[in-house]
Amino acid sequence: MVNLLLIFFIVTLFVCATAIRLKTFIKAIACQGLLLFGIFFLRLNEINTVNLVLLLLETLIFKAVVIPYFLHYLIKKNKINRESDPYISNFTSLFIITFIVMTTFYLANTLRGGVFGNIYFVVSMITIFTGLFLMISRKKIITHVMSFIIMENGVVVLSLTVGIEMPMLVNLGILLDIFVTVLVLGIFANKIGDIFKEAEVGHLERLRD
Amino acid sequence: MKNRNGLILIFLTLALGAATSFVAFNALMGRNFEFVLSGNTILGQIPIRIDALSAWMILIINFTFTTGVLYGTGYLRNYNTSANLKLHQFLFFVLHLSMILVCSIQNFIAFLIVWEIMTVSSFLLIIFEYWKKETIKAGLNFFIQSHIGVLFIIVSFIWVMSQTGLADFNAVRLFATHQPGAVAITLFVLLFIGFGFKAGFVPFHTWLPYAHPAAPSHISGMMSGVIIKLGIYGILRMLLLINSNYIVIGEIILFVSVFSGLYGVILAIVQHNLKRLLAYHSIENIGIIGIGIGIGTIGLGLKNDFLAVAGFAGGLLHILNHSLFKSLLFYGAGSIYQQTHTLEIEQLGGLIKRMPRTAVLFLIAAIAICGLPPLNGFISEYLIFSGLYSSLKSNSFAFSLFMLSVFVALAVIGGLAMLCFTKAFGIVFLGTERKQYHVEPKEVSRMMLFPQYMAAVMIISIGLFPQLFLQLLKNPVALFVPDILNSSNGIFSYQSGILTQIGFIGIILTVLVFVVYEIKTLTGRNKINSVSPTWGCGYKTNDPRLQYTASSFVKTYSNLIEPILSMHKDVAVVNEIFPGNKQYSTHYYDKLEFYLIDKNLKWLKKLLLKLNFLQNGRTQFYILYGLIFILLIIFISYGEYIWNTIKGFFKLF
Amino acid sequence: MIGIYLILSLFVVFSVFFIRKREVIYSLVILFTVLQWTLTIYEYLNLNTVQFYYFTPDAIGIILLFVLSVLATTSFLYSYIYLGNRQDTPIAESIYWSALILLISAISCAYLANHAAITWIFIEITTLSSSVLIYHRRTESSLEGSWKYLFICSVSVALIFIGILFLGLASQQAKIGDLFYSNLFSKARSLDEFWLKAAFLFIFTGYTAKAGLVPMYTAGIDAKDKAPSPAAAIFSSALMNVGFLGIYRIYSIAAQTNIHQWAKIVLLISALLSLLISAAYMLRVRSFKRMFAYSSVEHMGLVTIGMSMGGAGLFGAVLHLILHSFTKAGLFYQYGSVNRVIKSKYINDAGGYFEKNTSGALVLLLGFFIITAVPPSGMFISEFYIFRSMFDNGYLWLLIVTAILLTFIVSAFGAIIFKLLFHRQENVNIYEDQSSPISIWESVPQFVLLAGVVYLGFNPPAVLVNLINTAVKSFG
Amino acid sequence: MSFILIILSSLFFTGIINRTKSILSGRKGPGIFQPLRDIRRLLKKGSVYSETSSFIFKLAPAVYFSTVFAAALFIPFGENRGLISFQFDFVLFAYLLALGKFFNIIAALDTGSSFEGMGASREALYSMLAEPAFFITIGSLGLLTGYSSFYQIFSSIHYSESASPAIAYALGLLASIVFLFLGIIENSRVPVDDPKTHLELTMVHEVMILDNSGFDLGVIFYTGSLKFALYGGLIANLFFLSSPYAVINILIFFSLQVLYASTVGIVESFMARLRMNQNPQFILMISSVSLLIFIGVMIVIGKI
Repeated sequence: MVNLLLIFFIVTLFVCATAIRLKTFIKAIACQGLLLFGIFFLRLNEINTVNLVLLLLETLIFKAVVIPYFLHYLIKKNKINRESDPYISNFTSLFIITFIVMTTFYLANTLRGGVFGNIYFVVSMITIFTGLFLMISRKKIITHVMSFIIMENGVVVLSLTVGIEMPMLVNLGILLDIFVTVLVLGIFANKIGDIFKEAEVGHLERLRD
Repeated sequence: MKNRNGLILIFLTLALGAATSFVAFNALMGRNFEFVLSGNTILGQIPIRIDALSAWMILIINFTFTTGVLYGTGYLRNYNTSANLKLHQFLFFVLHLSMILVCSIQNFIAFLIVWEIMTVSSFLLIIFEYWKKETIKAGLNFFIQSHIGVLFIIVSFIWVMSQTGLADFNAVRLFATHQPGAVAITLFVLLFIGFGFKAGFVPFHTWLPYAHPAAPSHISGMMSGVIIKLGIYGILRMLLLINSNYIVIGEIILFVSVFSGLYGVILAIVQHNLKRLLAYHSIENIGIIGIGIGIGTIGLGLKNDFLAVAGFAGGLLHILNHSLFKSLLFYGAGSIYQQTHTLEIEQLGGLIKRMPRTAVLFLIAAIAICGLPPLNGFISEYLIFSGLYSSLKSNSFAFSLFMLSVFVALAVIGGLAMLCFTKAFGIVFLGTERKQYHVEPKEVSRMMLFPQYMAAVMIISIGLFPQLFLQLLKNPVALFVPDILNSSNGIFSYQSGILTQIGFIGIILTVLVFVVYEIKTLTGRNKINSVSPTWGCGYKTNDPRLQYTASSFVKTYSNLIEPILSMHKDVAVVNEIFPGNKQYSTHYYDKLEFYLIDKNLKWLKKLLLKLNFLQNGRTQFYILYGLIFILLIIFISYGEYIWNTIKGFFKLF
Repeated sequence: MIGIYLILSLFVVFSVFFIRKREVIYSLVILFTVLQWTLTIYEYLNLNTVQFYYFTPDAIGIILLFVLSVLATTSFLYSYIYLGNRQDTPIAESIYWSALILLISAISCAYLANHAAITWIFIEITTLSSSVLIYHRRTESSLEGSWKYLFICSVSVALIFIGILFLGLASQQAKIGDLFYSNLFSKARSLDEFWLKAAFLFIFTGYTAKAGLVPMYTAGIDAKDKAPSPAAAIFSSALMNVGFLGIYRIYSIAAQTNIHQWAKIVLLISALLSLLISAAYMLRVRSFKRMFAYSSVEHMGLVTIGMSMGGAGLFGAVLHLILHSFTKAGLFYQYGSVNRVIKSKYINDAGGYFEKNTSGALVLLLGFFIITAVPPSGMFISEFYIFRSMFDNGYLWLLIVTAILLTFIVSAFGAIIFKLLFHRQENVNIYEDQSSPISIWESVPQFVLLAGVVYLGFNPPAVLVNLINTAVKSFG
Repeated sequence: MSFILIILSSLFFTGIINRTKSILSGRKGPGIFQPLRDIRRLLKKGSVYSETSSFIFKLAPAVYFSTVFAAALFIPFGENRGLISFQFDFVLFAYLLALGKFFNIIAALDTGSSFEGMGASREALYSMLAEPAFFITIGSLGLLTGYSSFYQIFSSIHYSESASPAIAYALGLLASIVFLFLGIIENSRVPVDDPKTHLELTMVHEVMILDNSGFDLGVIFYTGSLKFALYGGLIANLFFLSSPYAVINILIFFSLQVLYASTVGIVESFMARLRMNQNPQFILMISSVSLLIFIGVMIVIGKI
């Protein structure tokens, strides 16, 4: 069951890679949030209330609802055109992501077992690298934010492999991280949207040597 | 206001000079001065030792600074930028202090510190006329090059420290004795390069010709007079400490010095700027000093005391002499600059009638620097010659040949120097004026003349009574050749006997000249002496432009040495029937500088500027760098492993 | 004490943010300064005592905290001057102040934290507050700068978090079960090498963003360029020290295990690249603040080399860190007044500062010599130590390369500084009309900082030496 | 002793040269003492000074004369030393002559004429080029004898007793040739320079003294011949026999001086002046000859 969810999770990554319209991107992110919730729910063998609350906050509220909505609002407000025009064509990026997935799985299998065998770990790695890759390959600021969120999701999954026995602190950290980064990133993206009309990174290349 | 500062500075300099000179003189008489500052954890103990060598240097420094401060106060009268002037005077004092400390401190780190303070202060003194672009450029050039030199020194000191764990200079001796010869030589070469940058040995000389013209004249005098000598001091000090493999080391020194001497004078002759010319002459004289030290060292190696004494005595004496006449020459150049606002030899002329005293002083210095009797330059060169000559009697042909070539080289240097200074003095001071001045040049103030007289008196007295000064050199030389102190060893008295005769001849010569001149005037009184224009070989209207110019004076010569120096000619070809105004200009560029520095610098810069794609303002790239770094490290650490797995991957099919 | 400090500083931050009366703000700032100093002294007095469960002030933490407190005080002073010379809205001012105070308190806590995750949280906070500071001017370019800084730092913070997770993994397998530096340090040998490597790699890469090393140094440059000079001073000193501290902690753990050599190589690669890049950009940089920023990169590179060498090198590195913080801060403060004399921030237009403001020019002159480690600069000593450690460890080639690069940097730096000071500028309209002429007193604190550098370099008080030595010893 | 002889011989040296030339060119030339008369007349005359020139110009001839005069004190006479003699005195000898030249040159520049500058530059360059030859020769002679002052060197040259007499004599001959040409160069005679030319552009020494007149000119003329005698003396010293009777040596001395002078005369009447740009090669050639001497000495004292 969990594995199924994880597979779905990876599928969402493919969706992000190929997403032409930002809406799809956002949808994929929201759906990732949902998947994360599910994964958490199934993974956690013992649930104490605090942990549950934290989980709900993290995954359902923030990742599945608030952030997607906020992004959506941003797009609407700044009239960002709907294409996520990448540097690298969607086909290529899809290919690259597939490559990432494959190699990670392969290395995970060939490298020593233990955690590498652990599918969570593999998925998280895939997600993180995909997030980084999307960041590098996309033009728009908003897409940067989105790919950052994807990367964060990867981190969350990773923390699943590690963080279960760890104290609350790690979760707290994740929460703070998401909250802070997303909020502030969003606000700044908004500002940028106000100041530079067409919110592309292309405009943000004045500071250089 | 301005004057008050000047007076304070003079007072301070004199006070410091007097105090240190007292100590130094005692040391020179053989009562060494030593006490140890209990430093701290960082520096370690700081021993302050003033032995005869330091004393000799300190006395020279004090004298030069005394003349320098007097001349400088007169020279800077016309500059009224108060803040700048105050800073200048302050730094002047700092420089004096730091130089004396350089001569006395014997702790590695502390030495480096005072050494660098000296560099910095002299650098700031050089850029006194900061509003000129080239001044700043020259200053930075000086600063950077001395920085590189210091890096060499630092490395060698670190080497010694990490081997012995001591911060005292004596650690070098310890190191040198406990290491194989090759190591000691390497260490010495490192130190030689490091100090050579300051001393201006070729090929570490390229900063001099820029820095000297840029600096105000009294500072140029200081630099050429004493600052570059501290490089020599460092080398001598290290020689004292690394007491092994003297022959090889000596040959190294000798080779470099001969090269510097010839190269310096060869390039000096073709310079058009008076101060630049003098700067190249400093290089030449450093070469001569080096020759002295080199043969001295070889003498130590050969256990040939006569050779050693002649070499070191000549070298050390030449340090003093050069500091005297070179500072005098620079002061003269400064006076010219102050009056005419140019240093281009081609534009000057006939100044002897406008500023006769300066002219005479300059002439004296010029004769001295050519090493002609009866002045001091000859004395030191004579000592070196005698050493060289006696070193000819070695028992290996190669060695004798080498020594003979050095011998000849020294002679040639003398000849070239003569060519150069006949040009410098003749064109600048003699003949008729080559251009109209806005302000009529006149003799400079007494304030500026007095120190020059001081230097001139010293020059003449060394020339006429050399034996006295040789006696002063007994203890410094004894540091290198200890057994000249015991009375049985007669080398020193022997040499001083010869010097007495030389001085005597000098006196005879002067008297003779005087007598002949008097006879002429006496007999000439009852004759008709008329004055008429110069014989132009039938060409009546004589025009200053008809005069022989500096470039034409050295034309034959520069044709001969064309291959050695790279001359840029801007020739205007006459191809019309009625040619208009034409320009023809030549300027010489230092070939070594071009090949050693400019070229390498260029490609190094190119290399570095290849990295400029990095900060391109694209956020994506910035993140990419991180990713690349991570992957790079992973690959470095697991490269082989990953490679195998990939191979395994392909084996599957 | 930490608890009180946190609460009080938060209180100050919020009240400054909401009460927008100048006098209130200033009094609160003074209060905070007192608080900061009391914290410093208190923590020094009980060294190595666990406080508030997560905080344990150790030697290096104390040293850096002291540096921070000094710089915080001066920065407040110059912020006062800086804001006094511009007409900002009260909102903007109060945001500035609160962000600055938040930054400083976050940094102090990050210094003292003994727990990987806690450090990480405070690092996160520093990112936020500094991005706010960068945006203070409200111009497009400042927005761009703060955006980039924020984004890059967030990514790198995420990387740090990944690293921390790996560390946690390792500590689980070693049955340590928590992320206290002290525990990890003591049980370092039992940690699993592979995970430790992974953790080190990610954490190091993440912290380079703060420490200003290759690979993530990029955003920091823009930040220092765009931030107001008093804030930039903090960025290029205390904030970089935070990054250094993070690296130092993880490296000190790694140094106990068999991966020491590997970690050393990683550090050396990064440091060498940093030196290379700073040298390359020094040759073509166009504005002063960016030049200062690149020189910070260079110095962090040197520090990293020293740290990786260990022993005397580490001593030199810590000393160098302190001295560099003071010097660079002084230069940035001085640049604040340069900005008031010369309109343009570009090097090509600059010149003639010596005539316009002599005392400031002297600060720059002295600062140049000190930052390039030419005596009478204390940094000469620290660099000497670092060089010597390189020599002792047999990295002669590294020493040579470093020397060459440093020479390039010195020459470039000198050319620029002397152009600013002395170059006769033809078009005089680049000069501001001196309505409020800069008084000499403004330069005095800078002189004090520089003098401090000289003093600390040549005759460091026993306290400092002992602290550094304990830090070096604890490193093992 | 030798000093007096040199003075004596200097009195008629130029005369002999001119006489030889006139004889060879079939003229009934002036008497040997004609130059002396000229000088005497000149000394009586008043002098004309250029208005551009300064006291340097007036001083120079005196210096020129006195340096050569002082240099003459160094020349030994066979077994008995010169008035002044000490170790390495030849260095001083060479530098004294250089001093004289120095003043000549600046005096020439003092007049501000283009021609004299030209001459000055040539003179300076040539004397510079000539210096190595002198030093190498003396150096190798010193090496041969193992002494280092004119007196000791010359008094201890005994070719017959040396290891290989043949080479030793050859050395003596070579040395004398070198000195001969040095003398020619120093006084700038043919082939380096032609004193009798009438085109200033081709002069070296003569053009330098264009503006000198009266007493100065006389002094300069006399110094010229004194210089010749000087070198003649040096050559003579190479060939003295160690005999109890000084008379023989005196005869040798004079005969050699005459020989020298007439050689110069012969050369002048049978050789054309070299082209200006060939002079440097010619002068350097002498240096290489002197290097031959050095090699020879090395062979004699058996180091090769």
